[in-house]
Amino acid sequence: MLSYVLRRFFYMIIVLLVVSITAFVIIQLPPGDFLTSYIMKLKASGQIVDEAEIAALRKQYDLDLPIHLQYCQWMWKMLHGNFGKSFEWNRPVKDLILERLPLTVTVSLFTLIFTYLLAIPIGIYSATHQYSVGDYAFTVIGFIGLATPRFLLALILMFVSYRYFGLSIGGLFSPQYQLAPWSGAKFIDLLKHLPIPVVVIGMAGTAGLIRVMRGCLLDELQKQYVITARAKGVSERRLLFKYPVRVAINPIISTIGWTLPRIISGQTIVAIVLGLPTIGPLLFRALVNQDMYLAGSSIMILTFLTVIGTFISDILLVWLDPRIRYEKQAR
Amino acid sequence: MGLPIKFNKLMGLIGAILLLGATPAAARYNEAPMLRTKVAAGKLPPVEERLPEEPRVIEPLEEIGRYGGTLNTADLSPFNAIEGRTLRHHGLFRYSGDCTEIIPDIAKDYEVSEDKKTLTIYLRKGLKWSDGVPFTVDDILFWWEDYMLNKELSPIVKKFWKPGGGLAKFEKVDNYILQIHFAVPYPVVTLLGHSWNSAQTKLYDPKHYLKKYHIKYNPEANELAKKAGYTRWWELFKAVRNPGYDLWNLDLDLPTLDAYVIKKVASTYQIWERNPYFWQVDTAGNQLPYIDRIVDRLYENQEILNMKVTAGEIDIVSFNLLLGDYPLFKENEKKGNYHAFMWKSAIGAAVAFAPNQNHPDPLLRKIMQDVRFRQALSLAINREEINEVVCFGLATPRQATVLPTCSYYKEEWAKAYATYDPQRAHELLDKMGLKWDKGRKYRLRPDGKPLNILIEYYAGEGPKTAICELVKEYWEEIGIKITLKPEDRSYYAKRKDAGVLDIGLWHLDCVTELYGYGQPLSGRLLSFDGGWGWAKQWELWFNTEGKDGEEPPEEMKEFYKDMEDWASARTKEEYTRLAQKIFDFHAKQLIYIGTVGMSPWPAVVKNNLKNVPTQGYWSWDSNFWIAFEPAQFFFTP
Amino acid sequence: MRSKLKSEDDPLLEIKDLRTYFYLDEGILKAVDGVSFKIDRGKTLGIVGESGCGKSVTAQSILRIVPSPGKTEGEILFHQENEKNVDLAELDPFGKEIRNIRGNQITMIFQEPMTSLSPLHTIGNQIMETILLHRKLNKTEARGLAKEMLDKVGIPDPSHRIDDYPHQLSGGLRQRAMIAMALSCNPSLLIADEPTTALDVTVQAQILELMKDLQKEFGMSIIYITHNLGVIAEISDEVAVMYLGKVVEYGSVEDIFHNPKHPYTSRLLKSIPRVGRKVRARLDSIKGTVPLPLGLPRGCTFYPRCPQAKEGICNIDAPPLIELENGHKVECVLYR
Amino acid sequence: MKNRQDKITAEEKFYIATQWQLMWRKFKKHKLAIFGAIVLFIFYFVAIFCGFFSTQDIYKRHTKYIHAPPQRIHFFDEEGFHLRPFVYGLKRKINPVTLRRTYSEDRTKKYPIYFFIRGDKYKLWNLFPTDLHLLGVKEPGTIFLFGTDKLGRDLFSRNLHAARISLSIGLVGVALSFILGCALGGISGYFGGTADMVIQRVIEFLMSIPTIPLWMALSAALPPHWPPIKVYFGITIILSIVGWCGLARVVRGKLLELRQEDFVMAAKIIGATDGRIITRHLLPSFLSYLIVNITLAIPGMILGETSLSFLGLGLQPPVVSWGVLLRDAQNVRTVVLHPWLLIPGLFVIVTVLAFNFLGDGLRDAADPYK
Repeated sequence: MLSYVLRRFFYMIIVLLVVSITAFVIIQLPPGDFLTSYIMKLKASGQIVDEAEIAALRKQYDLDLPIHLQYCQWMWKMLHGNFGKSFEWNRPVKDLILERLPLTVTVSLFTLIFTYLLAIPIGIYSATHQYSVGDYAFTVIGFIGLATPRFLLALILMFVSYRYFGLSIGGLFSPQYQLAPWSGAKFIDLLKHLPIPVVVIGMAGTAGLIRVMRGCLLDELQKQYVITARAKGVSERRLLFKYPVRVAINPIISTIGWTLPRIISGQTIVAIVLGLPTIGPLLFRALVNQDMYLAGSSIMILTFLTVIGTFISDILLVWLDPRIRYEKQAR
Repeated sequence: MGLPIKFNKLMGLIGAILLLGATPAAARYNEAPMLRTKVAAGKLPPVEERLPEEPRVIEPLEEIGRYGGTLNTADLSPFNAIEGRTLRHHGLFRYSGDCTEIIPDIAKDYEVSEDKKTLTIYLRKGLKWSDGVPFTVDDILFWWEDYMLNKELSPIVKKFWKPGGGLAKFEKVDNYILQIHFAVPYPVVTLLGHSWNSAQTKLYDPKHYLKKYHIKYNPEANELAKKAGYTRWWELFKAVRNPGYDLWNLDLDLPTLDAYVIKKVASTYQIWERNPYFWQVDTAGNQLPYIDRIVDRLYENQEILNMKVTAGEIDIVSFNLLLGDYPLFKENEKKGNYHAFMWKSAIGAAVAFAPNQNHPDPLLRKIMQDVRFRQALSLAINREEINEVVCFGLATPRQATVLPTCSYYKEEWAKAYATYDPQRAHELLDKMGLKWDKGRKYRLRPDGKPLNILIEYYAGEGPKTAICELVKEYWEEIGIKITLKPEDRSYYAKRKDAGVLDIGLWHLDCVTELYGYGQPLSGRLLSFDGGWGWAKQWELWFNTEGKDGEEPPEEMKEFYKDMEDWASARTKEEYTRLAQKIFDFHAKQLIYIGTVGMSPWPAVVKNNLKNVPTQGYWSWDSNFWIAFEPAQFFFTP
Repeated sequence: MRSKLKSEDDPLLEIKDLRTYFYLDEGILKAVDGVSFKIDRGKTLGIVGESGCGKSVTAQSILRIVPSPGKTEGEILFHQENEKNVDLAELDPFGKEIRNIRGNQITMIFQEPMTSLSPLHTIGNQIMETILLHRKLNKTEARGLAKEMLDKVGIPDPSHRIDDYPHQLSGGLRQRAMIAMALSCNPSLLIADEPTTALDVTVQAQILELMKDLQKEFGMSIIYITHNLGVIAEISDEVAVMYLGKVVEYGSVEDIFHNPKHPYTSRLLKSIPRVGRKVRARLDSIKGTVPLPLGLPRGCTFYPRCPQAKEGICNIDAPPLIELENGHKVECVLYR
Repeated sequence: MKNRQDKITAEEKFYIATQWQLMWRKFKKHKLAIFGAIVLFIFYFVAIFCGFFSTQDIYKRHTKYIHAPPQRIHFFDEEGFHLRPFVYGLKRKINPVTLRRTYSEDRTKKYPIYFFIRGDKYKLWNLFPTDLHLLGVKEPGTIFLFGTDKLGRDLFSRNLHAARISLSIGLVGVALSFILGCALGGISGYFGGTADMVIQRVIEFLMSIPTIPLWMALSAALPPHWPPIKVYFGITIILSIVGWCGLARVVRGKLLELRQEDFVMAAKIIGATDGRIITRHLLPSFLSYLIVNITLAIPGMILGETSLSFLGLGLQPPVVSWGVLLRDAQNVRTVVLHPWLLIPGLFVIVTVLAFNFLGDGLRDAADPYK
């Protein structure tokens, strides 16, 4: 087990490394760096920028190094908690991200919990009541959730909630709480604002997960060991939860690995529509503006979150499924 | 919260009476309750000591207000937080709403010498920074000598301060009188109304606060910078000093002369609180501002902002609204408990196009430099339709030029090539030899490639997208393939500065008499950039006196000379003659291609917010909210 | 043990006109259609037939674990020891009563030992579950019993193996564990549904031996379901030959093997590969495959494949059940 | 005797159904799947002949009718029933206070609807110039079945043309993903070892990156000067970059399962080449699974295109896709004042639903053990 965890951890590091390279390439991709345009601007306003000055500026932003060393420099600084400075905000990237990280994690976690809390029971119901009215209803609702573009759903739900429930639209707080320090009331206010983003972000994931759960469970229900258990005289309910649900939940847990990127990716769009103070919109803006350090760090942080999530789900899976546990041990 | 209104009024009355007597007395001025408690606690000196000897007296628009409340406003970009900025900022001078007058604000008065070579600025005695330190000519000299003339902090002194080739001289007469001398007659004061706009024209900095970051005053400034994570002293200095536009990133301790002081900066909002040393009072002697606090929220996008507006969560907003959304605001007026209305906007063109005369691609440059091409583009635009579709028919279809309110205005400028005539446009392009492709869909460049033009633009401030989409259709009808690419403001600025746009696109403001004149060689119409970046190489050539960039054709050199001369014009006749020569050239050359101008601009103000006018000019030229004296806005309970 | 006390003609289970139909949208699938037979205590009944003939459904019907949308009708009389007889067909398939019988008095083992055990639970856990369900023992005692059972079925080192997961055991051992589980509550009837089919031949023989030994020891009756006639010959006392949901021939193992009456049985017997026969001669002496018992034509179900079919008779009326000597029964017009 | 022989074979045919026949039978049972298939058939049919079905040119601006609501088709007027349906003229009013344009039916003007009418010119499949439209009204009447957009263009026609792009982008994208997924999943599953290791890591890596930034970065790399057709393929490729991963995993999993089976072993022993084993033996045995997965991957592509357009990174006008149309509709003003701009959203939802239903039906049908 330990060796497996270590190995998995090693993979995680590799994935993170590749991500960091990708992030670096992504932010380098659009032509020109900000310094070039800065110098252009200086020159245009009548300044004869001498070469020493340019060199100093280049050095200051590590732009004088060859590209691979720039990357190393970036990584090295990041490992030391220095994420650079955002050009647009003129603030340290770390501050900007830290300010939004807690809510990002909160929204993602709530979405994840919502997704699983809803999907697993419905999946079980649908599988055990295959082709019943309820199964069809959930299927159709789930499919509609899967089929609706998230931004559309967000917009409509936001409007509906505003018009019919009087909730302050957009954002995660009512105006009177936005500026207030944390308190019980503020937390409750946050909880009131969470449902719409959580539903919108989680809708597609939930619908997908219901299908997976239903499918897996249907498969498992056909399996011989279920009949064995039934032939042993185990009651239906106990049988359901002890065997097929247990087995069917395994792939579900391993899907955290792809549910999480979905959530975080979906969060970007939804957060822009709903005006959530999360990392998503920050990243979007940064990418549009080529605010390279902010963009790169945001991608890194978001991917880091997903990779960590995947790592945890992998460990969980091994812990839950003896077959994999032994297989991994044997290897 | 505040005092009962009656008491307030009474105090105002007393103040007014005492003001007549003009003798400093204990009860001359009234102050906000939140400050009074501080005074009582000994944390602040009394209001009389905080105010200058002669505070600026503001006559409230409707009535004497009452203290208290939080003003919620909204912005969309940290780079461009204009709504919040113009609600609290003050400069030495400002313009009247219609930009015909210069009004001293922080400064008490000014005087231009007979020969127009000397400007004298009088400051208010006893006016203090927000930390209580007096504001004197030294602060201006600090800005000039230690910031503007410091090679590291500002590597360049714009030609702006070098009219006729000689550097301006700043002379301290006494602590409150400053004289600026120029080599040639120079109307510099006409541009000081916009002092907040740029680092070049800010004119003052808090010397007592900033000097510890300056190597001249603190030999250890470099060490200080290193401690703060910078490598050199000037980096830290620049970061601490309010750079003028980047108000989202403020040193919380930086003293200011504005109505409000920054209290908190987050990535989604800023909180500002009243400046206890603010130097304005109302006619009743109440120290302004009335409102305690400004909260400027940063919303992720236009739609969220619109919803917040209709939900009545924003007290005041205008800059960030779009004309097309006006029906939405109007229909939700009751529910949101606000009123929506329209300003007159002093805009020459809601969207103006400037084909890049220095395009990096030589083939495209040749096409763009052909005046027939620009004429064809202009003739192909159906301005009536744009007006109808985008502006509810409320704007004026016109060419991109100055407003009719200018004394030198000629109607023909607005009419030049501004009528919809696609047939003539076709003929002009045919004459240029731009052939059609096989399917007669698009025209081809001389090298046989399709004539593709990318229009990059910033989508904010006005209905740019809607107009662009229509113009795209018009231009494709005459066979020019157009790709639209909306960009963020700062990114657009980068592209523009690099001089790589095919066709620059901006709204045409700065076309009022005073402001239009106030920006010689750097403003909208009177520069080789102006937001369009239409001739960056020529601009470079002029700015470096021929050392860099490309040499412009003779007519451009003459144009440049005219602009320089206009700036130094001494007589009214000379002023008018040169202005007309310049804009005749504009109209003939079609450097800028206009669409519709003088379009209305929507605003939304909560019903309980008083003293906010519902008509007037809304424009960059008159500093948006600044022209309406936001310090005298107040909330009724 | 108890079987030895019983007389020869002492039925444990009597099945009369058992019908298990699946009500599908395409029609009624008659998986078991009017099957009758009985099992005596301590005896072994072999049920033989091609796949899809309804053998397994018959077994499932007895335990009432037919998957939906199957419905069971008819009579399944179970003669409980010292208690009154119960008709299993009338019980609620999810009820307590039938659950008390399952795994306790009637148990079942299956073809695929890999899939018939839950991969996520140790075999000990699964055996103990049965014990704890049906016997009043605490966990420690149940674990002791489970170990004992594992030992009895010949699993080496049971005190370690008990904590193994199924995938850690070989196929043979897994099937032994299944048997241990099935016998842990000392059942009176063990239904073995093709228990050796998935195992290789040597293991197959060991398991068969084991079952025979355990039958001697525990004295339970066995219903042994298989398509393998060789195994049937080895283990059964009586044999039922099934075809398309019907028992076409029933008799003692000697009668069936030496004196087959039904054309299907004869064909089936001929299809057993024997030494000396040409390899290329496929086991296709019965042409075609078993059709789905869905919307069957009138008459004998074997008619389309029967070499002795008589047109006008076989395809018109259902063949009668004809009783020959020694309880040997056959469903065919040939013996009318 | 011969007669009897024939009869047997006929009966045998009935009983001994092939796997495909069994699937078809199961599929027919799935009502939603049938519904989905019918809907998709109609959509694709209309999309293929969108020029014919639309009522007018999609770029024609009616500036007098900006944001006009859908016009209703009438059969009754004050005189009673008419066999030929008609629409009333539109009367525009601008509210002087709110500046909102409102439209009402002008009962004095009646425009009968004609079928197979000659109208705006278009080229069928970009090849055959014609001007035949399924229905329309005669000048100066207008018919806006789905209303008009901000430039007064007919949304009904625009939606139909958008369908062509949106529906095809899914197919093209899936074709790409299919090729990639099968090739890489096949290699991964069949050969195992290092190849499997590498491919699995790549998949893991691609799946661990949140897609939006990836798409954004990649589409930022698309040169803005590209002609629409190139952008179209660029977007498809971007969508497939993530799309193939899922398919590759399915292929790999299935292959791993099948690799163990006897017939593969047998083929190997006979000495069949790897390629032959994969294409002749393995692929056919899970073709049904692939079809199901492809069906379920298409809607993802359609939604992807919509999302990219929402971010302004997808297709650009003048190309019309549902995503492009929705970009005009993604604001509060629309939800409140011009809800008909959301119709493309409805099309997206229905299409994706139909694909999902179809895929679900196919999945159920493909699994012979259920």
